[in-house]
Amino acid sequence: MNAYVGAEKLPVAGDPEREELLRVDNVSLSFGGVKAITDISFDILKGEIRAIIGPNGAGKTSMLNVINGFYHPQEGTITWQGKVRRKMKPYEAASQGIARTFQNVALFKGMTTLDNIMSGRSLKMHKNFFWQLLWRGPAEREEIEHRRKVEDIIDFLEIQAIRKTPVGRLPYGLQKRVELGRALAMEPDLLLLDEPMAGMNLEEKEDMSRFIIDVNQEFGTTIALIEHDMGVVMDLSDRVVVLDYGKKIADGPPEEVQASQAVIDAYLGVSH
Amino acid sequence: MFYREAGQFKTSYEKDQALFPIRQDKIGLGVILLIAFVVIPLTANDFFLASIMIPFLVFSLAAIGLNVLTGFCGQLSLGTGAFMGVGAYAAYKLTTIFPDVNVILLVLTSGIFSAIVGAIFGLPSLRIKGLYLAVTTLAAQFFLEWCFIRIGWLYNYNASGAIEIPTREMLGVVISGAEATPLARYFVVLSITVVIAFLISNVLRGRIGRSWMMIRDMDIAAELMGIRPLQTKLMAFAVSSYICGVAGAMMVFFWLNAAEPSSYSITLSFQILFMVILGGLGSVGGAFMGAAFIWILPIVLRAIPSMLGVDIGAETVEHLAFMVIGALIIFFLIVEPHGFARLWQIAKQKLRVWPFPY
Amino acid sequence: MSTLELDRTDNKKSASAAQDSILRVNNIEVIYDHVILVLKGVSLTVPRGGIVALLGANGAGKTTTLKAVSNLLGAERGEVTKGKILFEGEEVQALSPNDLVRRGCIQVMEGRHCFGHLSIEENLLTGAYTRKDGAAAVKADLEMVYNYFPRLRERRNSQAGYTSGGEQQMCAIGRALMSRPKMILLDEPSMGLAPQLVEEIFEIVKQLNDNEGVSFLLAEQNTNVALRYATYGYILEAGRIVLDGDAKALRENEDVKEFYLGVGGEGRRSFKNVKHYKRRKRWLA
Amino acid sequence: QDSNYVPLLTYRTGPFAGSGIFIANGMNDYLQMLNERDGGIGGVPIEIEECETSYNAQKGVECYESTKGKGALVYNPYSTGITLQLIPKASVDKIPVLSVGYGLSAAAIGNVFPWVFNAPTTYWDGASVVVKYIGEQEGGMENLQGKKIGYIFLDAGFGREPIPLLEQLAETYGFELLQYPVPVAQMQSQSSQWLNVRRDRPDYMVMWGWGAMNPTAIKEAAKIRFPMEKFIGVWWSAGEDDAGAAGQDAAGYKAMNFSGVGTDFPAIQDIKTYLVDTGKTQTDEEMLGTTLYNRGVLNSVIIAEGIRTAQELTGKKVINGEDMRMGLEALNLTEERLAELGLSGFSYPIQITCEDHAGSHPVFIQEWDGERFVKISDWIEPMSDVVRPLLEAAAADYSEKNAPWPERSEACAQ
Amino acid sequence: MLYDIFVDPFVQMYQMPDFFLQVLWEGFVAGILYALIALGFVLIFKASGVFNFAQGIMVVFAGLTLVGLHENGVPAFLALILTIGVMGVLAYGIERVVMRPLVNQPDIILLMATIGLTYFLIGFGELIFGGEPKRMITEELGLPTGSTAFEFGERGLVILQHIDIAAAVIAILMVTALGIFFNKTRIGRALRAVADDHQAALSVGISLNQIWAIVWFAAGLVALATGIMWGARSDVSFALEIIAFKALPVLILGGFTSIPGAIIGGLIIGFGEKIAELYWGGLVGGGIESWFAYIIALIFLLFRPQGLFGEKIIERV
Ligand SMILES: Nc1ncnc2c1ncn2[C@@H]1O[C@H](COP(=O)(O)OP(=O)(O)OP(=O)(O)O)[C@@H](O)[C@H]1O
Ligand SMILES: Nc1ncnc2c1ncn2[C@@H]1O[C@H](COP(=O)(O)OP(=O)(O)OP(=O)(O)O)[C@@H](O)[C@H]1O
Ligand SMILES: [Mg+2]
Ligand SMILES: [Mg+2]
Repeated sequence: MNAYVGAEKLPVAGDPEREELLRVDNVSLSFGGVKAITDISFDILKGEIRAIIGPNGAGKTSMLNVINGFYHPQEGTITWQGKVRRKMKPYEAASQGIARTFQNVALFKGMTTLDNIMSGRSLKMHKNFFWQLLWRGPAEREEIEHRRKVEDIIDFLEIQAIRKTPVGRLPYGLQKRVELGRALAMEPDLLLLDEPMAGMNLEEKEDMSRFIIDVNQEFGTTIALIEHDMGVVMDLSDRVVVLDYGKKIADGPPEEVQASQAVIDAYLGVSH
Repeated sequence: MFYREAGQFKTSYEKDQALFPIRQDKIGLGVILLIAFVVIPLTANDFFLASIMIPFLVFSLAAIGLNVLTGFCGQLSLGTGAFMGVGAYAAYKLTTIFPDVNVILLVLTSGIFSAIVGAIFGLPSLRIKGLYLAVTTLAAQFFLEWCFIRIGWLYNYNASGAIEIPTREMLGVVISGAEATPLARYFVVLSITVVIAFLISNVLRGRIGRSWMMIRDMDIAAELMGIRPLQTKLMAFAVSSYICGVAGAMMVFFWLNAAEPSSYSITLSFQILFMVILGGLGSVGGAFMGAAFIWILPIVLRAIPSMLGVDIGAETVEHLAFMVIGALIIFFLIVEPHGFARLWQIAKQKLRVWPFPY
Repeated sequence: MSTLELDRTDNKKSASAAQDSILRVNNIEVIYDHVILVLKGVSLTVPRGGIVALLGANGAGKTTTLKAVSNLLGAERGEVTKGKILFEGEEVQALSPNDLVRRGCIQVMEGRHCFGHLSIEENLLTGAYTRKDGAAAVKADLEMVYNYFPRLRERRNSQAGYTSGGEQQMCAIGRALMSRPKMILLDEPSMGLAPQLVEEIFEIVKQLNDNEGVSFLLAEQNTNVALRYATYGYILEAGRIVLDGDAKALRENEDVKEFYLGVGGEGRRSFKNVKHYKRRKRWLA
Repeated sequence: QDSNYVPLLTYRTGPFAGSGIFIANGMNDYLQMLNERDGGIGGVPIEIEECETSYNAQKGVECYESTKGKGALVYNPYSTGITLQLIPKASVDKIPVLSVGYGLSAAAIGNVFPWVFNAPTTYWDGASVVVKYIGEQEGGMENLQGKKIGYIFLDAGFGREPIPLLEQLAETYGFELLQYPVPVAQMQSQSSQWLNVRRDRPDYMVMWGWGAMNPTAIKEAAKIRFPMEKFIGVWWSAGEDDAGAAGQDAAGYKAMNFSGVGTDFPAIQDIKTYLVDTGKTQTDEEMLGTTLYNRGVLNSVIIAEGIRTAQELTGKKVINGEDMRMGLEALNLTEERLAELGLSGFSYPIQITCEDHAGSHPVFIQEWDGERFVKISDWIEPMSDVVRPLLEAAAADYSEKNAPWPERSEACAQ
Repeated sequence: MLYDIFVDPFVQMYQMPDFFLQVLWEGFVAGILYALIALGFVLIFKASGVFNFAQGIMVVFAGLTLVGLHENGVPAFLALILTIGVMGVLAYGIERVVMRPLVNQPDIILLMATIGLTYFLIGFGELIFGGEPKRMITEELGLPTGSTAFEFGERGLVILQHIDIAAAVIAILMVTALGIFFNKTRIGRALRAVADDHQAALSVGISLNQIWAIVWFAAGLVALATGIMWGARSDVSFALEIIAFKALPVLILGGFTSIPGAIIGGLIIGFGEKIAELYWGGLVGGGIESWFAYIIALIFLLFRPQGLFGEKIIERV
């Protein structure tokens, strides 16, 4: 399993030159009696791909929900771009530059692929209701300007053919891809990906990996990635946090994590 | 063979984003407008204009209004009738306060009042969702109906409790009141409906329309993408109520001539909801199809027995009409839950691949 | 159908074993919404006691095939317009989904589909809805499922809607096991599961297959594992079966290696190094 | 082609069907009987067409629009709501609206409402009769001083119509008027209203109810043990089914009426012979002679006599709406004429004039004895001296609010 | 003004305790009757996620069938049994023609279908039974009709109608029975599963057809009981259908899925609206009953969006 070819890593981990984008300090979250997250701290540096892994129900998705304001932790703080963040509404996270995809695809089912991705640009469009009524003129110009950007994303993700298809009818894998497109359209600083490759076959995972790497390298987008395919995690990520039962059991570069006995016991199982 | 889109390439995003990007559709729309503005006025009799076309257009507009809220923003409302009533009563009050102002202007202004009322009743939508919200919109329905009865000021303390429409002219033609000819009223209603339908289609294909659909399809995801749910929903309530309000005002000014609170009852709300759903949620064209079906079908059904020369009582016809309408509603829902608009699309798709089955 | 020598012989073999097939899908065609043609003549056979894998890219029609078998297409406005599906010699299209479950054919649907408002335990118990063999037997099976998935035992009283994706996936699989089926249609069982659990699931499949003779038809993206446990495989592309054969033979097949297993000439490729987007080679283009 | 066309707007469905069916049958049967027996009126058959409105204003207008083009002579909307819609249209389309004992009270002023007729009497007249009757019971109008009269009404145009008059009378005679509105949606659950009645302990209750409201109210009154003999309904709350729902408990309940009860009239017997016995009608025998059925008959009598008068005045056999209006305006249904029609005593003589479109106004009181209604009073004249000026003021107010209201083309002759 | 709102009503309650008791009783009875209609809604919603708009008309239909049969000479009890049969046939028909083809469709479509069904039943019912109101055969069915008056003090009087007491008893029995049936049996769990996800329920072998037929039949029985009780108070006529709207606030208050919720919601609404109408309604011209219930429900909902006992709406990504 360690026969990866060309898995050289950029030496980012702990690189002091990299700025810290987000830091989670001693966060705990529980629902009634269920402790989803217990006292977790880690950071995400600008420009890195940070993987979050762990067994099922470890609290990974909950962690993303905490980061973008959907859940409010009972304890702990979140520092975003150097500022400690107060309790906030989910829509504020979006305007601060956090975008995400969802574990259970959360596309807008009644809309076409194009509209779904356009919807990612909502925050960037400003023409008011009266311009929209008229359409001709500023509203149309704005729409076209953003449409261009969206078409770039569509080209990038190679989903031209399904541009006008309502997403509800797309197969699962393509839906995941559209969802990525929608998040990309937000031009986020931090992109949270929750199992982007679940339900894909190898070839599709390869495509998806490529997209993720490109986004990271070309646009410099920081990425937090949850994924169960260890191959992907090992190859793509710069650093990995491992959660188990809501607690952090390891944090570090992929090789290190992979070698950790705690991780093997809790997550990878014997065969890895 | 008849319906070929192939070969029509869209060379710019403008063209691709046009309301009717395909040539056949453009021609179709032109033909429909030609029929509406020229052919019908030239050929139709008063009954057709006054009892079929005018109500049909009024209902279409109301259905568009409700469609904005329910079809596009996903907030099910059963209070449409009352919001239409607010428009009607507001327009009536405005005509008594400003007797010299053009009624069309007043009708268009009256929508603002129902927009405000609609937005107020939209407030709970932040917390209450789905069918629960639908039932709470009934609160609006019954409360407003009660206001129309209890607040005498709204109907100028008429002993009858009803509002009656004064005669008003525009450009020397009487357009409201009993003396207005059906033709004049038809033109007014048609113009308002077409203009509003056009404007709202613009909104629906742009940023705002999209934000409504986002809320409809998955409100949590929409919120996580930066849509402010309350603001967006309230806007949908306001815009929808505006359109409904205008439709309600047109209903009394250019169709019924007089209205009682019961004209804006829950029955009306349901009627409009039917139109929206059978026409197709989230489709402006569907609103017209739905309105045509729900308004015209019963009239046709009632006419059938006498046309066939069968002698059955008026009430038996009515009962049968009820049964047939109920059955047809179920039938169409089964055939295509997405309404006539989708049926129409499927038909087009079949035409496109014709003569192959798929 | 296929161009491979190997497969032809295999086809013959399976044809001779046809009498002992638990499921036969015969040249079916499926249309959604009256206009969208998705399956264009798919045939496959699951021998009694076999584990058959259905592989293919996104949108190839795997889920559609499984739903056709369990007769759930109606709820999606899809229909089988041609061909026949026989489960134990009975035509599926004439049976209702619950008849099928009663006869021992159950599906684990793609995308979990747990009952959100029911607790995990209640979810599992709904799986035993059709059973008539008494509360004790059901209870024993419940224990069995909890032993397979200890995580579920911990969350037994939580509403399924609030549990994590993987927990829901376990719940969906466990629910199907609760019906004591003769045949399970598994749609992407490994989706969203942690690596050691993926192995575990397939171990369970194998165990049930060995010990109780349960047959499996599984649609799975994780080709690697699927072909390791399956006895036979079909590859579906754009609604057609393009390749089929013994699992072992498929594992050796160069194309399969290249596109589904990711073990090209020089061993395991890194995801990082996929420099250019690869165009999927289609057998039928 | 040679026929006089009379559309009938009826409702045999909807929440008010319970009352509407009786009316519809009565109206239909008398006209049809004339066709069967006399071959119509003046030798020309009447073409009758029913249009179902379900008591719904929209459908009512639709019925109007769809029938007016066929040469309709007169409209009977049987709904105050629909009447109000038709009033402005009538003068434009030149078709009279006949609202027999309902609709807009002010329409009695023929000078302002040349196209609207509400013979034989108006709600305001009726309300004044109730007060007068109560006064008589109390031994003189002066004894009304300090009394409490409760008014329970259907909260719609119909029920609210008499309120201005009642308020005026309350002021004049010093009684207290307590109002109990019943919303349409609450017609069948009136317990709150009647609890309020129980608390307020009014001396008399007056009811303006219709449809399902009536039986419910009478039952509720019985339930709170309101003395039935002090409970008086308008003529639309005078149906046998209304009181019958409470059976013996309703004994003593009173209602106003202006049309005969029973089948002891030759014309009604003719309906039986020509229609009921031959199965040419939907009416079954028990319905004949009931209050509301007979009301429908009276309605048709007015229509028929209007047509006959018009034929005489114009010399035409087939008349139009304008002729019909002339006919109605000159209608004089004397006692002799009623006798000729086989309806002696069926109604008080009705004379409509140009100024007074409500004809002559007296009504009588009938009482439910537990099984049927019995007439217990003579014809009681309304307080025309109070009512008429109020009607005139209301008519003036109406025309002002609806300015420009079309003037009558030719002023009343007298 | 302030005195009228905040003091006077309570003074009145204190001064006329008998009347207050009577108001409470009327509120109780009204609540029970609303709850009966709501119960029918709950049954179907619980079992399919369908908001059955036709429940109101089913009440009328059941009542009319019963009375209609009796009018045609069928003895009361036989008529009752036949009516139960008719409701069974109706349930089967609805399952077959409406529900089965619409499996797995969005809520609103199913809601619409039940409104379509309402139209159909109105037309059908009127065609067969005619539109005129009919008297409920209360005595023939052996239901008590009289009333008991408790007189105390000089003018103190509280009157209890026997039929209302019967209604309360029947309602409570029915709720208990249904509660046990749906919560303690295997079917109960299956029902909740169906309401969550039609397709998944099919996939685990729950027979939607059978379940729906059972539930619609149960709702039909509830409708029959409701029809008898309402009919005894007023008449059986199509105007009764409007009353079904009164059940909706009860429903949202109690929660769409809770059988006890229907009863408790019904009582809250019943008491609330009677007290409000009688002690405060006069201040704004009366008739507030038509919307007051909705306002109560709305206020409750703002605090608990799923109603008092409804299942929590799951929000998770
Ligand atoms: N309800 C539906 N309506 C219309 N088209 C559909 C529907 N469901 C699936 N399709 C179409 O059918 C095709 C096959 O879909 P299916 O879900 O069977 O693929 P799959 O092989 O299971 O893919 P995946 O691996 O992504 O799950 C896809 O192209 C999809 O767009
Ligand atoms: N809103 C909630 N209410 C109650 N429990 C919750 C809620 N959200 C999460 N949990 C619980 O918290 C735990 C962590 O859930 P989470 O979804 O974060 O897991 P995960 O790490 O993403 O797992 P998976 O890999 O299976 O997706 C689970 O046991 C889940 O049941
Ligand atoms: Mg997760
Ligand atoms: Mg699939």
